[in-house]
Amino acid sequence: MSNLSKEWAHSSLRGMMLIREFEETADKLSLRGKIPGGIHNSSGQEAVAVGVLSALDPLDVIATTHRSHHHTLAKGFSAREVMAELFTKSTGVSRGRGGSMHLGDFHRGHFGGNGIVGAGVGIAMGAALGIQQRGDAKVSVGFVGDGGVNTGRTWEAINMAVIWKLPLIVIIDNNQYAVETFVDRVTGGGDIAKRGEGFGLPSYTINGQDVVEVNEYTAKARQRALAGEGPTIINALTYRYYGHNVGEKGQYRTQDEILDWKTNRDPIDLFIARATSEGLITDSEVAALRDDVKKEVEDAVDFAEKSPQPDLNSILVDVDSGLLGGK
Amino acid sequence: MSNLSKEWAHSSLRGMMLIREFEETADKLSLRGKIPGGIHNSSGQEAVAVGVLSALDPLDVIATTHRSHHHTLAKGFSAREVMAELFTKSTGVSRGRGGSMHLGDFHRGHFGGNGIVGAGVGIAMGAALGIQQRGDAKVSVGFVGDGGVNTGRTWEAINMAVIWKLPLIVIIDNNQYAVETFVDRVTGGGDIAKRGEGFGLPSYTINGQDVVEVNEYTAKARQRALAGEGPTIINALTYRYYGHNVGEKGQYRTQDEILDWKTNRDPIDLFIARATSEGLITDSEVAALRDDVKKEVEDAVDFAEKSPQPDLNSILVDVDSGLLGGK
Amino acid sequence: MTTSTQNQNPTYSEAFQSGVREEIYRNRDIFILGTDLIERGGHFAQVKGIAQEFGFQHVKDSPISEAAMVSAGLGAAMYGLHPIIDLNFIDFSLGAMDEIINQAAKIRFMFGQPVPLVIRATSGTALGGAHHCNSLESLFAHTAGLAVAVPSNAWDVKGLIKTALRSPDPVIFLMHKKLSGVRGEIGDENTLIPFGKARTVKEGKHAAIITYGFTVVTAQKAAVALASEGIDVEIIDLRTLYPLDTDAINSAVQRFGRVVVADEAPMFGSITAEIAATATEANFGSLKGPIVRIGSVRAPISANPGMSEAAIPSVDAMIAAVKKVVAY
Amino acid sequence: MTTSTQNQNPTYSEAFQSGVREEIYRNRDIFILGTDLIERGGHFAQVKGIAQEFGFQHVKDSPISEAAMVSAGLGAAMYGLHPIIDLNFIDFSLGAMDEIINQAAKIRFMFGQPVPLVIRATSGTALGGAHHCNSLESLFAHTAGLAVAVPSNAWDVKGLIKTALRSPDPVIFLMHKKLSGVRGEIGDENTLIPFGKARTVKEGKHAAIITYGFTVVTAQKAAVALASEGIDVEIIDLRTLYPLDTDAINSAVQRFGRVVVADEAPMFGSITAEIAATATEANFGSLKGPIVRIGSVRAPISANPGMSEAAIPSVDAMIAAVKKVVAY
Ligand SMILES: Cc1ncc(C[n+]2csc(CCOP(=O)(O)OP(=O)(O)O)c2C)c(N)n1
Ligand SMILES: Cc1ncc(C[n+]2csc(CCOP(=O)(O)OP(=O)(O)O)c2C)c(N)n1
Ligand SMILES: [Mg+2]
Ligand SMILES: [Mg+2]
Repeated sequence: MSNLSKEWAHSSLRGMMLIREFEETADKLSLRGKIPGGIHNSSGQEAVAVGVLSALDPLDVIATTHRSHHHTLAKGFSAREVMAELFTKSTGVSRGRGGSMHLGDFHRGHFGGNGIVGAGVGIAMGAALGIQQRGDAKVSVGFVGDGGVNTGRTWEAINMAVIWKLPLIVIIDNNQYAVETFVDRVTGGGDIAKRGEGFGLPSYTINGQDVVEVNEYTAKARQRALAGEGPTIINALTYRYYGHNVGEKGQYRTQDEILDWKTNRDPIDLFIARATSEGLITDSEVAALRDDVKKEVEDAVDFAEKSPQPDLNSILVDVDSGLLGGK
Repeated sequence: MSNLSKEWAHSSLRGMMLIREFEETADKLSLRGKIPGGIHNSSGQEAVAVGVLSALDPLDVIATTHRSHHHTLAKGFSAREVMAELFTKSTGVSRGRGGSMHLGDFHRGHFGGNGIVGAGVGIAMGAALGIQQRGDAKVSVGFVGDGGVNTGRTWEAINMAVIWKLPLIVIIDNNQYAVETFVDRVTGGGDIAKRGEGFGLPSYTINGQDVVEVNEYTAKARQRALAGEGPTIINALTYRYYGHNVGEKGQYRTQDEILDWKTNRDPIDLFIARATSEGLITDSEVAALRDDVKKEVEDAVDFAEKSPQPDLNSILVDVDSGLLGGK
Repeated sequence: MTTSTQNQNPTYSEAFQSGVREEIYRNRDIFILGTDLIERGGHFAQVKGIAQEFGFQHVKDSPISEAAMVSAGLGAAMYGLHPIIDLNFIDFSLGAMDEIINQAAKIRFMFGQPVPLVIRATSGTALGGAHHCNSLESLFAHTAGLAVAVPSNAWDVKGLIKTALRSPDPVIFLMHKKLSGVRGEIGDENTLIPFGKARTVKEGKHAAIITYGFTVVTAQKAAVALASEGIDVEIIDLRTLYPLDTDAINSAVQRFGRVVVADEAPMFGSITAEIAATATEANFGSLKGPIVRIGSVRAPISANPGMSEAAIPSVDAMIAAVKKVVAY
Repeated sequence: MTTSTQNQNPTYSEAFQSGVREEIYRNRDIFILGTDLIERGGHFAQVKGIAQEFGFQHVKDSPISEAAMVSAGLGAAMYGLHPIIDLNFIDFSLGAMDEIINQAAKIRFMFGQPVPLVIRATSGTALGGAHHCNSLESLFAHTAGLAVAVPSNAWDVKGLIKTALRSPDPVIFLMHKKLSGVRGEIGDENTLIPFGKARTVKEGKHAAIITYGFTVVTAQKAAVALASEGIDVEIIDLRTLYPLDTDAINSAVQRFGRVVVADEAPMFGSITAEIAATATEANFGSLKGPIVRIGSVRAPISANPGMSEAAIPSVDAMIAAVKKVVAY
C-alpha cells in the first residue's frame, strides 16, 4: 500500500502535467513571436516545483528566478494569468509589465521572479526576516539555479539566515547548466551541499526528478524552519529539456544526454509509474488529467490572445506611490 | 637544536618588533592629531604579517585591507614611507593620497590596502590570474579579516581561484572582532575553514600568534600554488590589542580578555621565549633589536613630520592617463 | 532655527535617533539593521540607545554583507515591515547596487506593490580617503523609483526621517559626515517635513544659491562675506533631490535671473546639471545669464586633508560664482 | 559609410570581434573573461570564434560572479595584462559596482599606476523588462577615472575598441542591444578612433541634435522627416561620453544656437543634463533659446513592447524637439 494519499498524487501529477503542457505550448508560441523577449522553459524540472510547493502552505512566501513558470504555476497561479503575463498583456499577473521573468503577487506569497541571478534568495531571506519579526507561522523559500550559487549575494543571504535562524528554505533548482556552462566547470568543490554545510546549515542533495522526495525534504525543512531552528538548503538535481532561452540549441551537451534524461528520468513518467503501481491512479485517470491540463492551457492561450495590451498612458503609474510628491 | 635559522629568527623578530613599535607610536601620533582620519592599529597581529610575508618571495603579490600597516612593513616597506603616508605627506608610499588604508606600490608587489572590506581578496585573485596568464613563478596573497569573510565578493573570488587553480593564498587575519562584532555572532557555521572546504580548497585554522606556524602553513600553500594545484585558505587566529580605529574602546570585550591575550599569547613574547630557549638569540640581542626598531620608527616620524604636503595643484594629476583625451 | 539655548539642542545624529524613536512608538514594524548598531549605536551614534529602549527586535547587528543587508530590508519591506537599512558609509552601497537599483527601486513598478524601505548612510567629503568620501546622490536620484533625502541640519534630519518612515516608497537617506555633531533645534513628534519642498535658508535680493547638504554651510559663509560687499544672496536648501522642488527652483530663476547651483559631488554629471538644465529650459527668458554650477573636481578624494578640501567647493569659489551671476 | 556591398559588411557584434582579434595579434596580454564566451561567443556573438583562433588562454568562461569577474580583470590589469571583462548586459554591472567605481576607477589616482581594463556590456532599452534594460551610462560617466564609449555603428565599435585596448585606463564599453545585428563598413587594422571626438553623422543648416548610441538612429529618421519639411538638422554622434567632445558641442551651439540633446536614459539626471548645462554655461550668448533635452521617462522599462517603446524618445518626439528649437 502506498504511503501517499490519492488526493496528493492526483494533484501533484496534475500540477506537473500542467507545467509541462504550459511550457511546451509557450515554447511554440514564443517561437511564433507571440511572447516578447522569449521564455526560459522549465520542461523537465516539474518535480522540483511541484515537490516544493506541495509541501508549503499557500501563504508561505517564495521568491524565484528568471526561470519560474513552474514555480508560479505550482504555487497555484492560474495558467491564464501566467500566460497572459508572458504575452505581456494587462491581464497578466504583473499587469504585463513583468513578462516571463517577473511573475509575482505578494498578496499570494509570490515575491517575484527575477532578472538577476541570485536575487531571489536575498529577497526570500528578507521575507523570512519579516516573518520572524512578525512571529508568523510561515516559511519563505528562495529558488536559485546551479549557476546562481556562484553569486556572492546568495551566500551573504544564506549566512544571514543561519545566524538569525530565519525560516528560510533555499532550493537549488539544479538543472546542471547555466546557459551553456556545465555546473562542474564553474563550481569550486563541485558539491553545493558541502558549501552549505560550511555555512552551518543542513544541506541535502536530492533527486529532483522524484516529486515525492522533493516534497519530503521540503516538508522536513519547513518543520525545521517553523520550529525556529533556521534555514535548510535543498540541492535538487534536475534537467532542462530545452535550451536556456527559447529556440537555443548549442553544442554544450549531447543529444544522448538529453534523450537519456527524457527517457529514463522524466519526472512525470516516473511518478505516473509509481502512482500506477501503487494503485493511486489509473491509466484512464492519467489520460483524463492530460486532457484536462491541455484544455486549461488552450483556454489560457485564448485568454492571453484576447486580453488587451496595457494602457500606454499608464507608463508613469506605480513608479512610486506619489505620496512623497514625485510625479 | 632549533630547526630555525638564526637569520630567519632575527629578521622575523625584528619584523614583529618594528610593527609593534610602529603601531604604538602611530597610535599616539594619531591621538595627537598628526594622522588625518585615524588608523587601524595592528598591535597584537604581528605574527600573521611576519609569518606570511617571511614565507613569500619579495616579488610575490599581496593585496590587503583597511588594517594593513603590519602587512606593508612585513613586505619590506620602510617605516619612513609608511609613516609618511599615514601623515598623508608627499613622501608617503602613496604620495599622501591614500593614507593609512591605502598603502601600496604595485612594482614591489603590493597591490594596496583597501577601504572596502573584502576587496583585497578579489584583487589578489585577479593578480593570481595575471600571474597564471603570464606563466610567472609567483603567488598572490589576499588578506581579509574575520568580518570580511561574510562579504559575498570574497567567496566569489575564492570560487574563481579554485576552478582555475590560481596561485592564490587567502589569509584570514582573524582578530575575532569586526569593529565591535564578535566573529561567532555573525559567522554562520562558526568555522571559516569549513566554509573554505565547501568551496573545494584546503583550508586551515592555525595559531596566528605563532610566527613559525604561520610561516610554515604559508610556505606550504605557496608550494601548492606554484605547483599549479590552486589556492589555499589560512585562517590565522589572532587578536588586536587596540580598538577598531584609534582611540576607540567600547564594552564589547572584557579587559580580562585583552589582558589574557597580551600576557599569555603575545606573539613577540612567545617568539622571544622560543628563540631564546632554542639558543637562536640572546637577551642582549633582543634588547639591541628593540633599540634598533625604536630608532627606525623615531627616524620615520621625523621624516614624516618634515616631509612636505602634496602639491594641491596636483589634484587632477593621475585621475586618468590623459591619453584618451580627458580633462 | 538655532536658539540661545544651543547647548540643549541635539546633534544632527541625535535628531535622527529622535525621529526614529518617535516613529517606532507609532509603528512597531520599524526596525534598523546594520553593522555595530546595538552597543555602539552605529558609527555616528545615529541609533544609540534604541536597542536598549525598544528591544533587540528593533535593532539588528548585521554581518558585513551589504547586498544581504539591503535584500533583508527589501524582503521584509515587501512582507510589510518598515526597515531602515543602515549602510554606515554610502560608499558601501556600491556592494548593494543591484539590490537598490534593480530590485528596491523597480518592484513597485513591476508588481504594483509598495516597498517601504529606508536606506540610511553617511555621505560626503571629509577625511578617510577615496573609499569613504563618495558622493553618490546623483546615481540614486537618477534611478526611477527612489526618493533621495539630503538634510543639512538637525531639524530637517528629524522631520525628513519621520516622513520617510511613513512613506510606502524606498528612500535613500544621506547624512553628511561633517554635520554629524552639529547641534540644532528639532521639531516635535508631529513635525514632519515633506519631501520635495525646499527650505529658504536665507532670503536675498540679488541672486540665489541652490544647494543641499554640507554645501549649505559653505553657502552661508559665502553669504556673510558677500553681504559685507553689499550683495544679498538667497540660499535655497533643496532637502530632497528626488522629488525635487522645481517650483522653488523655477521661482528663484524667475525672481533673480541669476542663479548658482552648488554641491560637492564631482561636477561632471552631477545632479546640479539636472537642476541647471531643466531650470534653464523652463525659464530661459528669465535668465540674465547662464546658471553657474559649482561642484567638486573630477577626481577621487585624497586622504590628505588639504587635497580633500581642495577638491570641493570653497567659500571663495562660492563667492566668485555669485559675483559672476550678479555681474550679468 | 554604408556601401552597396552591404551584405559583405560585418555586424556591429562582428565589428567588435574584428577589433579584438586585431588587437590580440598585436598584444598577447589581452584576454576576455565572461560567461558563455568560448562556445557561444557571448550572448551577442561578440567574441565568437576568438577562443578557437587564439586559444583558451585568451577567452575565459566565468561563473556567474560579476564582482569577481571585474576584480579578476582589475587584479590582472594591475599585474600588467589587458583584460576585457564581458558583463553580458550592463544591468549585471550593478553586482560589481564597488569593483568598478571604488576600485578600478580610483586606483590610478591613489597609487599612480595604470589600470588597463575594458568592461564591455550590452546596454539600452529593448525587450526583456526592467532588469535587462537599464541605461547606466551616466553613472559611469560621472565617475572620475572611467572612460565611457557608446558606439552607434560597426565602424565606431571597431575603431573605439581598438583604442580602448591600447589605453592604460579603465574603459566602460557599452554596445546597444538593438544595434547588435546592424551591418556596416569597418576600418582596417590601423583605423583607430580617438575617444572624445564626436562624429558628424550628417551636416545641417538649422539646428543640431547631439546624441549617441541607438538614439542616433532615431535622430536620423527624424532628420529625414524634417528634411521633407525643409528643416535641415545636423546630427552629432558623441561616440564617447567621457571624454566628452566639448569642442564639437560648443561649436554646434555657437553655429546654430538651436540644439537638442537626446538619449534614451531616464532624463532626470542623465548625461544630457551635463551636456546641456555645461554647453549653456559656456555659450549662453549664442543660444537662440534653451537647449532642449529629450530622454526616457522616469520609469523602469516594462516587458511589454509597447510600453518599452513608449518609454524612450520616439522619432516624433525628436521631430517635435527640433521644431521647437528651430522656432526660437
Ligand atoms: C547577475 C546576473 N548575471 C548574469 C545573468 C545572465 N543569465 C541569465 S540566466 C543565466 C544562467 C543561470 O543559470 P542557473 O542559475 O543555473 O539557472 P537556469 O537558467 O539553469 O535555470 C545567466 C548567466 C543574469 N540574469 N544575472
Ligand atoms: C564593504 C564595507 N562594509 C563596511 C565597512 C566598514 N568597516 C571597516 S572595517 C570593518 C570591520 C572589518 O572587520 P574585519 O574584517 O574583521 O577586519 P579587522 O578590522 O578586524 O581587521 C567595517 C565594518 C567597510 N569598510 N567596507
Ligand atoms: Mg542551471
Ligand atoms: Mg576582525
